[in-house]
Amino acid sequence: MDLFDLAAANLISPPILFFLLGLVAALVRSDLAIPEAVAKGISIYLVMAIGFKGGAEMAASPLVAAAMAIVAGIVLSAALPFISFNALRLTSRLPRVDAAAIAAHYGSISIVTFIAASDAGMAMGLAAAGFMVAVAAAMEAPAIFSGLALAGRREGEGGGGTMIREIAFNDSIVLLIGAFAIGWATGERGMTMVQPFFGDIFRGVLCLFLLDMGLVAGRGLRRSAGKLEWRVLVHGLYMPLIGAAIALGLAALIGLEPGSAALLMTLAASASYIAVPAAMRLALPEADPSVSLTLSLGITFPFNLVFGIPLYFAAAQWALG
Amino acid sequence: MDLFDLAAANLISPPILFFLLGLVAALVRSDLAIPEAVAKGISIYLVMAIGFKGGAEMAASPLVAAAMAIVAGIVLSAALPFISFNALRLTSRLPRVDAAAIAAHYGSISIVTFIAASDAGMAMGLAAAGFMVAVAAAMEAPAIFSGLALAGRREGEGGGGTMIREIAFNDSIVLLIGAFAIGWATGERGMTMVQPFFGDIFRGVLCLFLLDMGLVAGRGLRRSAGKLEWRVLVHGLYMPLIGAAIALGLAALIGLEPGSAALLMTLAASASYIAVPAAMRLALPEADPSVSLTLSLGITFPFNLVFGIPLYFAAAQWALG
Amino acid sequence: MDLFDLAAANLISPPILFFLLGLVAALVRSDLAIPEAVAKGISIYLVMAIGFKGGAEMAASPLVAAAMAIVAGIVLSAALPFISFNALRLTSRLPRVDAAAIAAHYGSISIVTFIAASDAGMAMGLAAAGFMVAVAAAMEAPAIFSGLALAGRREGEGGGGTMIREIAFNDSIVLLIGAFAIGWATGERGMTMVQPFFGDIFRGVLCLFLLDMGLVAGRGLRRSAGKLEWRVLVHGLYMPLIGAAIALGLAALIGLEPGSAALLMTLAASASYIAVPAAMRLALPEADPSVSLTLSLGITFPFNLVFGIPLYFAAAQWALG
Amino acid sequence: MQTTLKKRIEIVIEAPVIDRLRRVLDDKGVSGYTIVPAVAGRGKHGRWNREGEISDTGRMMVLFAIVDPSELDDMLAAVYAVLSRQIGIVSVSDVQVVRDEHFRRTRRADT
Amino acid sequence: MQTTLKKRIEIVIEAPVIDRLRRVLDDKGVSGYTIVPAVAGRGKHGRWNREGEISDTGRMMVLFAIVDPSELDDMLAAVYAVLSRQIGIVSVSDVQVVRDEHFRRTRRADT
Amino acid sequence: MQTTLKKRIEIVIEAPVIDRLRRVLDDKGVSGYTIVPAVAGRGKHGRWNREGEISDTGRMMVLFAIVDPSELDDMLAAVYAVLSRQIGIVSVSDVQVVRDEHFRRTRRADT
Ligand SMILES: Nc1ncnc2c1ncn2[C@@H]1O[C@H](COP(=O)(O)O)[C@@H](O)[C@H]1O
Ligand SMILES: Nc1ncnc2c1ncn2[C@@H]1O[C@H](COP(=O)(O)O)[C@@H](O)[C@H]1O
Ligand SMILES: Nc1ncnc2c1ncn2[C@@H]1O[C@H](COP(=O)(O)O)[C@@H](O)[C@H]1O
Ligand code: NA
Ligand code: NA
Ligand code: NA
Repeated sequence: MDLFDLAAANLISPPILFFLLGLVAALVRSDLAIPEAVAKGISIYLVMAIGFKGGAEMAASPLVAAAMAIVAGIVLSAALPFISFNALRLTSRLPRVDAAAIAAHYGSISIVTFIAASDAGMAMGLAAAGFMVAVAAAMEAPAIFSGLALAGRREGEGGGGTMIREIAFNDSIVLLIGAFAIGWATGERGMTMVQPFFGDIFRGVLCLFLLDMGLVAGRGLRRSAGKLEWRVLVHGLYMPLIGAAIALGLAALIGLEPGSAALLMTLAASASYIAVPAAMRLALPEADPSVSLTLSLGITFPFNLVFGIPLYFAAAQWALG
Repeated sequence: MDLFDLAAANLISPPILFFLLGLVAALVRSDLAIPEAVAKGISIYLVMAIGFKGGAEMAASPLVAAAMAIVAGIVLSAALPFISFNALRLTSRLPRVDAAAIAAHYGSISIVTFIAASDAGMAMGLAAAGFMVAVAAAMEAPAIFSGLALAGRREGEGGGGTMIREIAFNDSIVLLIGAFAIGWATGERGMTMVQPFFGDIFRGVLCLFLLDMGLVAGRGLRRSAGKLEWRVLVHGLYMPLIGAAIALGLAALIGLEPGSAALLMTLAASASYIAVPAAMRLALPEADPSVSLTLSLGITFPFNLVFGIPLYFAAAQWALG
Repeated sequence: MDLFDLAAANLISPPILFFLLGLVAALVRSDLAIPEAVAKGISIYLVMAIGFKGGAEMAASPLVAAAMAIVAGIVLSAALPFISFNALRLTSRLPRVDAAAIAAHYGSISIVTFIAASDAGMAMGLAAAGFMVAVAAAMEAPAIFSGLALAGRREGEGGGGTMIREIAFNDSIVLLIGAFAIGWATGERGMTMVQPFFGDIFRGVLCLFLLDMGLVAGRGLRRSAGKLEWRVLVHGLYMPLIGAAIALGLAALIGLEPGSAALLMTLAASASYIAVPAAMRLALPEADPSVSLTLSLGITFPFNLVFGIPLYFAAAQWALG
Repeated sequence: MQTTLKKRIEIVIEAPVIDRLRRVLDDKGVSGYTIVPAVAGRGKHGRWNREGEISDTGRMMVLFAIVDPSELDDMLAAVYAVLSRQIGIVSVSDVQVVRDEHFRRTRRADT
Repeated sequence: MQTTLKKRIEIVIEAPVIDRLRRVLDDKGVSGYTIVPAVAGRGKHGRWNREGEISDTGRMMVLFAIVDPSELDDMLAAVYAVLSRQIGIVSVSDVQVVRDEHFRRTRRADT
Repeated sequence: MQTTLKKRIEIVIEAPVIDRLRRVLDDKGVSGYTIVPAVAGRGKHGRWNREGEISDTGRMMVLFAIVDPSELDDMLAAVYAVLSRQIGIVSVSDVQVVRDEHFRRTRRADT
C-alpha cells in the first residue's frame, strides 16, 4: 500500500470515523457526552488489553531487541523535550516555565495514540513486536524530569521523592507493565482464556473510546484554541513530525522492523495528556495548564490519529520495509 | 407464527424477562440499582450499535424507499401529538400545558423500545431495512414543535433558536445519525471489523440495560402511578395502539415490508422519556414532569415491550406479509 | 491433577494474576483505581451471568439434589457464625458485639469468591451443578440472623421487619435468584442467545474485576491491618478452613460430586464484604466496621482466592472423586 | 429582595443508614432535603476513599436541608434519636432564602 | 489572616436548565461558580433518586457561587428572572474569604 | 439543644493536588474533613466540565472541614503555604455543632 491508500484506509476505518464524529459533535455544541466513570473504565480496559497482548507475544521476541528498543524509547523521551523547549522559546514569547511544561508533554507519550496505531497496524497486516508495549511504558516518565530540568527546578522542590514515586507508580504505567508481565507469564494459554474480551471486542471498544476522545478534544479546542498564539499552535503540528523523524532514525539504527518502527515513531510523535499534565500541576503549578493541554489533546492528538499514523506507517515501510 | 406464538416467544426471551425482573425488583422495593454512569454508558453503546448496523445495511436499501419512510416518520411524529392532546383534553381534566407536554412525548419516540423491537424482529427472522434507524432519528424532534404549538407557545419564548439547536443536536440524534453514517461509509468491511462488539454481545448488553429500565420504570410507577387520574393512565395504553394503527396504514401506503412496518409501528407507539422530557422542562416549565414521565416510562414503555412489540409484528405480518 | 498442579495452574491464571497485580499496586501506593460506578456495574454483570448460567444448567439437575444442597447451605450459613463467634471470644479480647458482627460475615458468603471458584472449576474441567447458584443465594442471609442472636439482639430492635425485608430483597440475592430463574426458564435456547456476552467474555471481565478487588483489598490492608490484634487476624485464615472442612463433610453426606462440593466448601470458607457489612451498620452500629471488613476483604478474600480455591478443589476430588 | 432567615442543617452520614435518615425526615415533615455523594474523607474512624469500592459500607453521604428556625430543635432531636450510634456529623448554619413559601412544614411526605 | 465578607449563594436546580443558569451567571459577570451533582432528594415535587436513570430530567444539581455582597441583589434578580418557573431553591449565607482579588467582578466570561 | 460555634472551611481545589492537601490536614491534626466531587465550574482560569474526561487535570474537588475557631488561623496558614500557587478558592463560615467531642484536634492522623 502506498501512503495515499494507507491514509484512505485509515480515514474510513470505524475507530477514526467515530473520533471525527465526536470532534464534530463537540464543535457543533451537541450535548453528547460519555460519563467520566465509563471513559475511565474503558481506558483501563484498553491499557490492560494492549499490555496483556504485548506480553503474550513476548515469547516470539528476542530480549536483546526488546532492551535496545526500550533504551531508544527512554532516549527519545528524555531528549525530545529539549528540542520542543528550544523551538518554543525561539518562535514564541511563552514564559520559560510554560515552554518547559509543554516540552515535557511532547517527550512523553499518549497511550491512546499508541493503541490506535497498534490497531491500525494490525488492520494493515503490519504487526509490531510485543515489547513495544514495554517501550511505551518506559517513555512515560523520563520526559517529566527533562521538563523539570528545563524549568530550572531542582528535584527537592515541589515534592521531590514523593513525586518520583508518584510518577513511577503512576496508574497507567503500573497497569501497562503489570498486564504485560501477566501476558508474558501466561503466554499463549492465558491469551486464549481471555481472547474474547481482550481481543475480539477490542476494536469495537476502541470506537466507543475514540468517540469520547473526539468529544473531549473538540470541547478543548472550542474552549481555548482561539486563545493560543499561532506560533504555539503550529508547534502541535511540526513537533510530532520532528519526533517521528528522529524515532525513524533510531529505529533504523537498532534494526526494528517496519511495524515496530512505526509504533516507535507514533510514541515519539504523540504528546501526553494524562500523566504529564497531572505531574506538571504538582511540580510546576505556575505553568498554565490550558495551553499545554489544548496543544496535546486538541491539536497533536487529532493530527496524529488522522494524518500522523498512516504517515508513520508509510514512512517506516518505505525506509525499512 | 401466529400472534400467540409470537407473544410467547417474546415473553420468554431473556431481554424481556430481565426487564420484568427489574420491574418486580423495584416493586418489592429491592435496593438493586445500576449506577447512573453505567446506564448512560450502555445506552450510548446501544445507540451506536443500532445506528452502525443500520448504516452498514444501507447498501441493500433503495434510497427512494428510505426517503418515503423518513417522510412517513416525520408526518407521524408531527401529527400524533394532535391526536394525543385532543384525547387527553376530551377525557381528562389535565391543564392545557400538561396535555400538550404529554402529547409531545407520544409523537416522539423511545429509542430503547425501537432497539428491543429490532432485536425481537431479528430473533423472529423478520429483519427490517437499515434505513429504519434514520426514520427513528427523524421522528425524535418534530413532535416537540407540535407540542409547543399545542401549548400555544411561540418559538421565541423559552429559548427559541437555542432550543431548536439543542433539539437538533440532541445527543441521541447526533449519535444515531453519526453512527448510521459511519456504518454506511464503511459498509460490510467496517461491520466485520467491529462485529464482536457491536453485533455478538449486543443482545446480552440489552438484557443488562432492560434490567435497568425495568428498575427505573418500576420505581417510577411505585412513586407516582397512584397519583395519576385513571383517565390519564389509560391514555398510556390506548395511545400506542392508535399510533401503531396509523403507522400500519402509512406503511401499507408506502409499501414497507412487514419487518420494517413493525418497526414503524413500534416507533409510532412508543413515547419519549429522555429527549422530550428535557426539552419540556426548558420550553414548558409549568408542565408537571412527573405526569408525563410516569405515563411514558411507567405505563407505555412496559406495555410496548411486553405486549406491543409482538402485537405490532403479528399485525404487520398479517396485513403486509 | 494433584494439589500442587492445581495450585500452580490457579496461580498462573490471568484472573488470579490480575488480582495480585491490584494487591501489589495498592501496597506500593499506586494511584491506580477503577471508578466506583464501573466496579458496581461489573459486579452486577458477573452476578447476572453466573446466575443465568446456573439456571440454564438446571435442566440437567435432579431437583432433590438441589433441595438437599440448599438445605446444607442454609445450615452452614446459620451454624458457622456460632463457631466463629466462640473462637473469637476464646482467643481474643474483642467485645461481644464485634465478635458477633465478624461471625455473621463468616457464615455468609462472598459472591465474587464463588464466581472465581466456578471459573477455576470450569478451567480445570470440574464443572459444578447449576443449582450451586441457588445455594449461594440461600447462604447470604441466615448468618445475619445468627449474628444478631449472638449479639443478644432481638429482631424488634434496629429496624425489625424492615431489616428482614432489606436482607431478603438485598440486591445481589434478588439479581442472583432472578437471573437464575430466567436462565432456568429460557434454558439452552436462552443461553445461546446471550452466550457471547454472558459466556465468552466472562473470564476477561472477571480479570478486570479481580484487578479492582485486589486494589480494594490492598488498600484495606494497608489502612488497617496494622491495627488488628494478631489473634483476630489469624481468624481470617483458619476460619475458612474450618468452614470448608465442615462443608466437605456435609457434601459427602448429601452426595455432591467433587465440582459442586468444592463450591460448597468455597461458599462456607468465604466471608461477606457487601451484604453483611451493610446489614451490621444498620443492626449493630456499635460494632467497628473496619475490623470485620479488613478481616473478610483484606485477609480471607485473598487467602481463598489464591490458596483456598485450589485447596478446596483438591480436597473435594481426593475425598469424593 | 425580601429574604427570610432559615437554618441549613448539614449531615455527613454513613451510606447504609441514609434511607433510615430519609424516613425520619419524611416523618417529621421536613419540607425538603438534597443528598450529595462524598468521595473521600477522614474522621475519628480513619480515612476512606470510594475509588473502586463496590460496597456501600464505609462511604459517607452529605445531606443538607433548609428548614425554618422554629423546626430546628425538633428535627435535631429526631435525627439524633435515630442516628446517635451511627458514624457521622451534624452542623447547622444560618442562611437567607428568597421564596419563603418553599419551606412550609408539610404533614407527611409521599413515599 | 485578613479576611473579607462575601456572600455564598447556593442554588439547587433541575439539571435540564443548568446550562441556561450558567449562561445567566456568565452574562452577569459573576466571577466564578462550582457545580456539584446531587444524587437524591425531596421537595414539594416529591422524592427522587438518580440510581440507574439515563435521563437528566428529575435530577438536581447544586451550584454555589461566592460573590461580593454588592453584587448579590443584581445576581439574585437575574437568577430569578430566568429560573422562577423551574424546580429548585436558592439560599444565601455569609462567608469570609482570604484572597479577595479572586472575586472581582469581570465584564464577561469566555464561553 | 446545646451547640458550640465552629468554623466551616470550604476549599475548592484542583484534583491533582488533593492528596497533598489531605497530607497537610492530616499533619496539622485537623480532626476531620469530607471531599465532594465537583462536575463543572468557572473561575479566572475559564470554564470546565467533567463529562467524558479521563484525566484529573482541570477538575475541581470540594473539601470541607469543620474545625474549632481556635485552630482556624493555623490551618489557613498551612493550607495557603502549600496551595498558594494552585488553582482554587477558600472560604470560611460559622456553623454550630451539636456533639462537640467530635472535633477535638488530634495529634496526627493515621495514614
Ligand atoms: N470535622 C469534620 N469536618 C468535615 N467532615 C467530617 C469531620 N469529621 C468527620 N467528618 C466526616 O464524617 C466521617 C465520619 O467521621 P468520624 O465518625 O469522625 O470518623 C468522616 O470520614 C468524614 O467524611
Ligand atoms: N428545604 C430544602 N432543603 C434542601 N433541599 C431542598 C429543599 N427543598 C427542595 N430541595 C431540593 O430541591 C428539589 C426540588 O424542590 P421542590 O421544587 O420543592 O420539589 C428537591 O428535590 C430537593 O433536592
Ligand atoms: N467565586 C467562586 N464561587 C464558587 N466557585 C468558584 C469561584 N471562583 C472559582 N471557583 C471554582 O474554583 C475553580 C478555579 O477557580 P479559578 O482559579 O478562579 O479559575 C473554578 O473553576 C470554580 O470551580
Ligand atoms: Na512523544
Ligand atoms: Na411515538
Ligand atoms: Na462463609
